[in-house]
Amino acid sequence: MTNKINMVQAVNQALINEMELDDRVIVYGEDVGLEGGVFRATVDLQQKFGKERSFDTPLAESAIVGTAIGMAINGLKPVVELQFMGFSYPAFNQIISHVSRMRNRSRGRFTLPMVIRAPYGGGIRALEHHSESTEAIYAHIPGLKVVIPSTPYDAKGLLISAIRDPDPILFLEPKRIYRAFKQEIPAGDYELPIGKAKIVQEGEDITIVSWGAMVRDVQKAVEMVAKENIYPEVIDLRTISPMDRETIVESVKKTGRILIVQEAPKSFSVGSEIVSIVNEKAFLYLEAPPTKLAGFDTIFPLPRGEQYYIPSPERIAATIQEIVNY
Amino acid sequence: MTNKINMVQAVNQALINEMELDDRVIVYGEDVGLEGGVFRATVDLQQKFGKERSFDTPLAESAIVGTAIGMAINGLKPVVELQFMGFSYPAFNQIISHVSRMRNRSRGRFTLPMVIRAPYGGGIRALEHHSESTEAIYAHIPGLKVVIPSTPYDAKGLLISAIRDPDPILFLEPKRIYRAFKQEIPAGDYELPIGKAKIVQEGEDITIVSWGAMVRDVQKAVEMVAKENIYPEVIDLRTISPMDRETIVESVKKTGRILIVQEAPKSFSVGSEIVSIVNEKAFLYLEAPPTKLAGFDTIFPLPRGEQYYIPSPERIAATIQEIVNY
Amino acid sequence: MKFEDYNPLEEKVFKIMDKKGKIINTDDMPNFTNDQLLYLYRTMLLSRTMDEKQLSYQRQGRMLTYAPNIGQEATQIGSAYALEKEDWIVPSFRELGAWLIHGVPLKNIFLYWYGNEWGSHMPEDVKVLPVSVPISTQLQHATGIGMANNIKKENNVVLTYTGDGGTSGGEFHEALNFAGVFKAPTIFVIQNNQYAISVPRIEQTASKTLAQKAIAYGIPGIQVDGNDIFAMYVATKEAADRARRGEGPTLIEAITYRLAAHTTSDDPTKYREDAEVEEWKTRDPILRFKTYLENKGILTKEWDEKMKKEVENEITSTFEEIEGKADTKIEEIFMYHYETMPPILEEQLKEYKDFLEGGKNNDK
Amino acid sequence: MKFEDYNPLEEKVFKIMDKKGKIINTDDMPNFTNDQLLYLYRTMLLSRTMDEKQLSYQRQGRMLTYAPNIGQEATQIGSAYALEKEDWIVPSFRELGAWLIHGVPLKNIFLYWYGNEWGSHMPEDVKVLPVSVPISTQLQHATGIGMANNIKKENNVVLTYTGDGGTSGGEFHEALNFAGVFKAPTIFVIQNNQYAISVPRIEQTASKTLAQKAIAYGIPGIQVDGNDIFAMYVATKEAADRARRGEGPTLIEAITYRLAAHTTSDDPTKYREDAEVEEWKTRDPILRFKTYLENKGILTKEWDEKMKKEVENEITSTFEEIEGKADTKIEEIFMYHYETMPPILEEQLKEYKDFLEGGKNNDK
Ligand SMILES: Cc1ncc(C[n+]2csc(CCOP(=O)(O)OP(=O)(O)O)c2C)c(N)n1
Ligand SMILES: Cc1ncc(C[n+]2csc(CCOP(=O)(O)OP(=O)(O)O)c2C)c(N)n1
Ligand SMILES: [Mg+2]
Ligand SMILES: [Mg+2]
Repeated sequence: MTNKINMVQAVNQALINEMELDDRVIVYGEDVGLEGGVFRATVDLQQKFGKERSFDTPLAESAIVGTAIGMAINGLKPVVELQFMGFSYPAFNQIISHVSRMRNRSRGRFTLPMVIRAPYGGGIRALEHHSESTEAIYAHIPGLKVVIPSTPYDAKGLLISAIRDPDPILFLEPKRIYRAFKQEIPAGDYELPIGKAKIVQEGEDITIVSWGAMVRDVQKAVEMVAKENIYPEVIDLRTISPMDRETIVESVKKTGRILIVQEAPKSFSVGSEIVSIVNEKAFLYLEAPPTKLAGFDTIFPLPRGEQYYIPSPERIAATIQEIVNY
Repeated sequence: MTNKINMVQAVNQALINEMELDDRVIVYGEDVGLEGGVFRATVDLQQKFGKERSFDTPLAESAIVGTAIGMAINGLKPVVELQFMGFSYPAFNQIISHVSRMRNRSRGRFTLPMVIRAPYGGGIRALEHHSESTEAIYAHIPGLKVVIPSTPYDAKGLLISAIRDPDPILFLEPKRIYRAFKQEIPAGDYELPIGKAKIVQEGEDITIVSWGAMVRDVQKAVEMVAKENIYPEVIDLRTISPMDRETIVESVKKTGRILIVQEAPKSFSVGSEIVSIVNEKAFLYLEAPPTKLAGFDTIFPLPRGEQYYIPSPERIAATIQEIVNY
Repeated sequence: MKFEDYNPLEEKVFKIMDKKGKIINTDDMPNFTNDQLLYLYRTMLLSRTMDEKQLSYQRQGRMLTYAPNIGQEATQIGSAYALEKEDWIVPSFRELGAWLIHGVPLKNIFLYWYGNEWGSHMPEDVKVLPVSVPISTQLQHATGIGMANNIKKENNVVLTYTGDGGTSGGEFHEALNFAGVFKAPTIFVIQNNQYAISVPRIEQTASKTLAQKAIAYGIPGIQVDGNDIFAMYVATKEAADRARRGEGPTLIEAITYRLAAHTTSDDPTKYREDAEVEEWKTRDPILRFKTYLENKGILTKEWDEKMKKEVENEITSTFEEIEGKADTKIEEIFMYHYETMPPILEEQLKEYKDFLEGGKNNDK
Repeated sequence: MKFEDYNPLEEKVFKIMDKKGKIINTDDMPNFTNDQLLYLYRTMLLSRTMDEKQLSYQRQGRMLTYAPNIGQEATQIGSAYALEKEDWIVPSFRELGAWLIHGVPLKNIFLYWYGNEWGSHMPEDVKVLPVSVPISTQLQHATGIGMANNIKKENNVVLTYTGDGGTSGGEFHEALNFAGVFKAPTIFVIQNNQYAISVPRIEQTASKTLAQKAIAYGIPGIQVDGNDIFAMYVATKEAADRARRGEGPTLIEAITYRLAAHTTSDDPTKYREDAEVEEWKTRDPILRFKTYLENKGILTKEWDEKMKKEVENEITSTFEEIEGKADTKIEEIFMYHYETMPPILEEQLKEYKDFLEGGKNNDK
C-alpha cells in the first residue's frame, strides 16, 4: 500500500504512531481535540484515543505549556500544539524559565520529555502574527532543542524522534509547505536523528544551509544555477539547536563558500550563528564572505506586501552566483 | 558642586531630570513608588512628583508593559521598570506583539514613546533568574531598540535620550556595576546618541567589542596585554539594536582582528551577529578569525558555580593574545 | 438601571427588548429620537451587508481571510453608541459594528482585510486602535489608556472588547486587575458568542457566567442580552457614566452568538449543530430591532429597501476604490519601524531595489 | 467543615483556635494524638530556628540571599500535614515549613540557599518540586500534575503555594482556570502575608478577599486563619478529600503575616509600621500553638527546651556538612542540560578546562 502524503498528514501519522505505541503520549491545545486542529494535524486523535488523550483547552498558551510541564514531571509525555508560532509568546515565560531549565535546576531529578509543536513561517497570505519565524529566539535558550522539518518524510521521522526524546523540544512546522507537495514515505515507524543536519544534495562550489520551507526554494535555485554549471552542496539543518556544526563545517572546508538562506529577519539570526561557526571552525578555508540571504529586519508584511519578504528562488540563484563569482 | 555618582544614582538622576522637564513622563513598576525600587533606582520620585507620576503596581509584568502601551498612545511617556530581566518574559508577548509593532502596524498613526528599564546580567551571587543576559532575544525583534550603558555617565545620558526618543526602547542596566564605581558626571541635562557605539580606547592591534558590565573587564584585560605591547581598540556598543555597524567595521578594517566579549551564552548571540557583520563588510581585511568570548551555552549557574561563567579579565587577556598571535 | 440588580451569581441577565422586539423593561428603555433609531438600524444593515459582501468577495478570491460579525451587531453597535466622539475604542478583531459607529471609514476596514497596513491608519480624530490579533492583549492597552486619562484628568472613557475565549488568557486577568486597582475608566465588553473557534463556552471555563469573573477584581460585572441593542446601549452608558464619575471599570458580558463561521478558513458544521444555529437565528439582533421599528411605525418598507441599496452601493463603491489598487510599495515595509529609518533598513531596502532593477527577479 | 459555610463574599474566615490558643470551633477540631501534636510543634520549631539560623549565617557572610518564613509556619505546616506521602507539593520559594513536613531533607534546603543546584535534587521518594522563582508560574505545573493524575486515574493530590502578590500574574489565572475546567485535584494555597515585597495587599487587587477570586473559575474559595495550624490542616484536608473524590480544585486564602523581611536584601521599615508588626506578633502561630499545647498539658517546659536544642543541633550539624564544601564543579554546569551532552557543550567545557590548565587564569 502506498503512503503518499503531505506534511500535515505526516505530522498526524507521527502522532498516531506514538499514541498507539505509548499511552503516556497526550496531545492537546486549542481546537486540537474535536476539530482536529486548525490545520488538521491532530485530526482523528480524539476519535481513536478518546478525550482523555487528545483534547481541547481554554485559550491560554501559557497554561498549555505550563500544564505540560506538570504532566511530564508526573510521568506523561505531552505533545502540545500552539496554534501559530506568533501565539507562542504568552508561553514564553514557561518555556524559557521552566521548560528549558527543569533538568538542570534539579540536577536531573525532574526531566521534561515533552514536545511543543507550532506551525511557523510566512507565505500564506495571512493576518498579522501568522507568519512569524522567530526560531533564533528559541535557539538562544540553553536547555531547549529546536527542530524544523522540511519534507513530509522528515516531519514524520523527526516528530517521532522528538516525542521519544527525553528532553523538551520545540517542533516548528513550516506551514507554507504543509500541503505544498506529497511524498511517498514509510507508513510505519521510523526515527530521524535529532541534532543532525542532512546533506540534501552534494556539490562542490558553495555550501547552502537552509531549513524549513526555504529548502525547497533553495532546491529550485540550485536547478537554476545548474544551467551555469554551478553545483552547490545543500544542507538542511533539521535541528536548529543544538546545531550540527560538523556537517556545515566539513562542507565549507570542501566548498570554501557558504550561503545561508532563511526567511527570518537577517540580524541576530540563526544565519548569524552559522556565519560565526564557520569563522570559528573553517576560517582559513573561506574564499568568499559567508553570506546570509534572509527576510528583512522588519515585521513580516501583511499579504499585499508579503511577496517581497521571503527570498525567492531567483534572489537565491542570483546570490549564489555572486558568491561563486566573488 | 561635584556630582560623583554610581550607576543607580545616574539612572535616578536621569529620571528626575526628565520628570522635571516633562510632566508626561510617568514611572512605575513593582516596588517602584514608595520603596523607590529594589535597587533604589526610582528613589525620591514619588516624594518629588507624587503618586500619580511614580507608583507601585500589582505583580504583573505583562500589564506593566501592556498598560504602558496604552499610556503612550494616550499622550504620556511611560518609563516602566521590570524588576529583573529574568522577569521580563511575562511581558514578552506585549513587547514582541505590540511594543515593537504599533508604529508599523498603524503606518505611523500610533507611536510608542516609552522605555522599559530592567537590571540585567550576572555576577551578583543571586538566586536563579536574577542573572540573565538575553539581549540577543530582544535584539532580534524588528521595531524595538535595545540600549545598554556601561558607566554612570552613559547611563544618565543614554536614559535621557531614550526617554526623549519617539520610539520604544528596552533599556538594560548591568546590575553588577550598579554600585561598582563612581564617576564625576554633569549634574545637568545631557543626551547621548541612541544607535551609536563609542570607541572607549583607540588601538591598532585588535578590535574588541563589548557592552554593559563586560566593558570594564575588557579594560582590565587591555591593561594586562599592554605589558605585552598589544594595543586593542575597544568599542562599547551602547546600542545593541539597531547596531552601529559602521564604527565596528571601520575599526576592523584598521586592526584586521576582532574579539567580541559578552556574558550571554555564546550561540545565537549578539556576538554572532557582530561576526556576521564583519564578514559582510570587512571580509578582505580579516587577518584572524573573528572570535567570541562569551558565557557558556548553559543556564547561568547558582552562586557556587557562577565564578566560571562570566569571562574574566584573565581569559579575555589570554584570548586577545591568541588572536593577535594567530 | 443599577448593576447591583443584576448579580451574575444569580444569573440575572439585563434585557430591555424581547426576541420579538417587544419592550419588556420600560423603566430602562432609552429615549432615542426616530433619527437615532434609524441611524442605529442603518449601521446594523451596513455592518451585516459589509460582512456578507466580504464573505462573497473572499469566496470569489477577491479578498483574503475574513472574520465576520454576523449576529453580533447589537452587542457592538449598542455598546459603541454609548460613547462620545472623544472616547476610545480598543478592539479585538471582530468589531465591525463598533468601528462603524465610532467613525472608522469603510475604506480602512476594507484595506485592513485586503491585507494592507494602511487599513490601521485611523483618521486623526478617530480614537480607535488597530485590530489586535493576539487574543486579549489589547485589554491591557485599554486599561493603560484609562490610567492615562486619570493621570491627565481627562474625562473620556475607554471601551474595549474581547471574546469568551479571550477571558482565559492571563492578559485578561492582569488587565482587569490593574483596571480595578487604578480605577481606570475602562469598560470591558466580553462578546460571549458561545465559541472560541471550535471550543464551546462551557469548555472555556468552569465559572457559570463570564460576568462573575468581575468579582475577582472587585469591580461590577453584569450579563446583558447582547442581541438587544437597547440593553447593550443602556448597560454601556451606565458603565461609561460610572467611569466618568471616577468609579472605575465595569465588566459586561454580552450574551450573543456568532451566526457565521469563525473566519473564512473555518467550517462550523464540524463543531456545532444546525439546530443550535437555527435557534439563535430566531434571536437575530437585526430582525428583532427591525420588528420593533416596524411595530412602532418608524421603519417603512420603502425606507428599508432604500437603505439596503444605499449601504450596498457604499460598500461596492468603496471596494472598487481599493481592489487591485492597494498593493504595498516596497518602501512602505521599511519606513514605519522607527521615526527615522536606521542605516540597516536603508541598506536592506536599497539592496532589494538594486536586485529588482538588476532585472534578475520575477518576484513581482 | 463545609466550604459553603465560608463564603468569601461575606468575609467569613475559617478558624478553629483563637489567638490565645483557645479552641473556638470544637466541631471542626481535628483529632490528633499527642505525638502528632508534638511532631507538628517540633516542625514549627525546626522551621523557625532554621530561618533564624540562616538569617544569622547570612549576616555573618556565610550564606547568600535568604527568604525567611517567620510567621507563616502554621499556614505551611498545617496545610502540608494534610497530605499523604504520595501527594505532590509544588512550592513557590518561601515554603520551608511545607518542605520539612513533606520530607525535603534539611541538607537540600541549605544547599539550595547556599547557592548550589543540588539543593533541588529531591530524594526519589519526595514528591516536591524545586523552588520556582518566577512568581505564580508553578501553579500551572501543579495543575498539570493534577491533570495527569486524572488521566492516569491516580488518586493522589497536589498542593501548591503562591503569595498575595502571586495572585496578580496572568499565570495564576490560567492555572486556576485550567484546574477548574479539567477538575484537577489541585489545592491552591495563597499565603496572604499582606505584602509583596513593599506592596501591601490592598494595592495588589481591588477585590475584598483573595479567596473570592475562586468565583472566576467556578471553584470553591475560602479564607482561613493562616496562623491557626488546626484551621489550615482541616481546610486543606477537606480540599484534598474533595480532590480525591473527583470534585476538583480548591482555592484557600491563608491570612497570615510575614514577620521578618522579604529577603535578606530587604528593609521592611521602609514600607510598614512597627505597630503593625507588633500587633501581628501577638498572633504568632507558634506562640499560639504552644499555649494550646501547654494549657492541655501536652507540652512541658523540659520537652520544649530539649526540642529547641535538638533542632538547633540538627541545623548546625547539617550546615557544617555543607559549609565550604559545596562549590560547584565546572562539569556540573554542563552535564544536566540534556540527557546527553551535545558536542557544543563538550567543546565549551573542554575549552574552559584547557584554559584552567593553561594556568593563565586566576578565576578560582
Ligand atoms: C494568543 C492567541 N492564541 C490563539 C489565537 C488564534 N485564535 C484566533 S481567534 C481565536 C478564538 C477566539 O475566541 P473568542 O475570544 O471567543 O473570540 P471570537 O473569535 O469568538 O470572536 C483563536 C484561538 C490568537 N489569535 N491569539
Ligand atoms: C514574575 C516575577 N516578577 C517579579 C519577581 C520579583 N519578586 C520576588 S518575590 C516578589 C514578591 C512576591 O510577593 P508575594 O507573592 O506576596 O509572596 P511573598 O514574597 O510575600 O511570599 C517579587 C516581586 C519575581 N520573582 N517573579
Ligand atoms: Mg467567542
Ligand atoms: Mg506576600
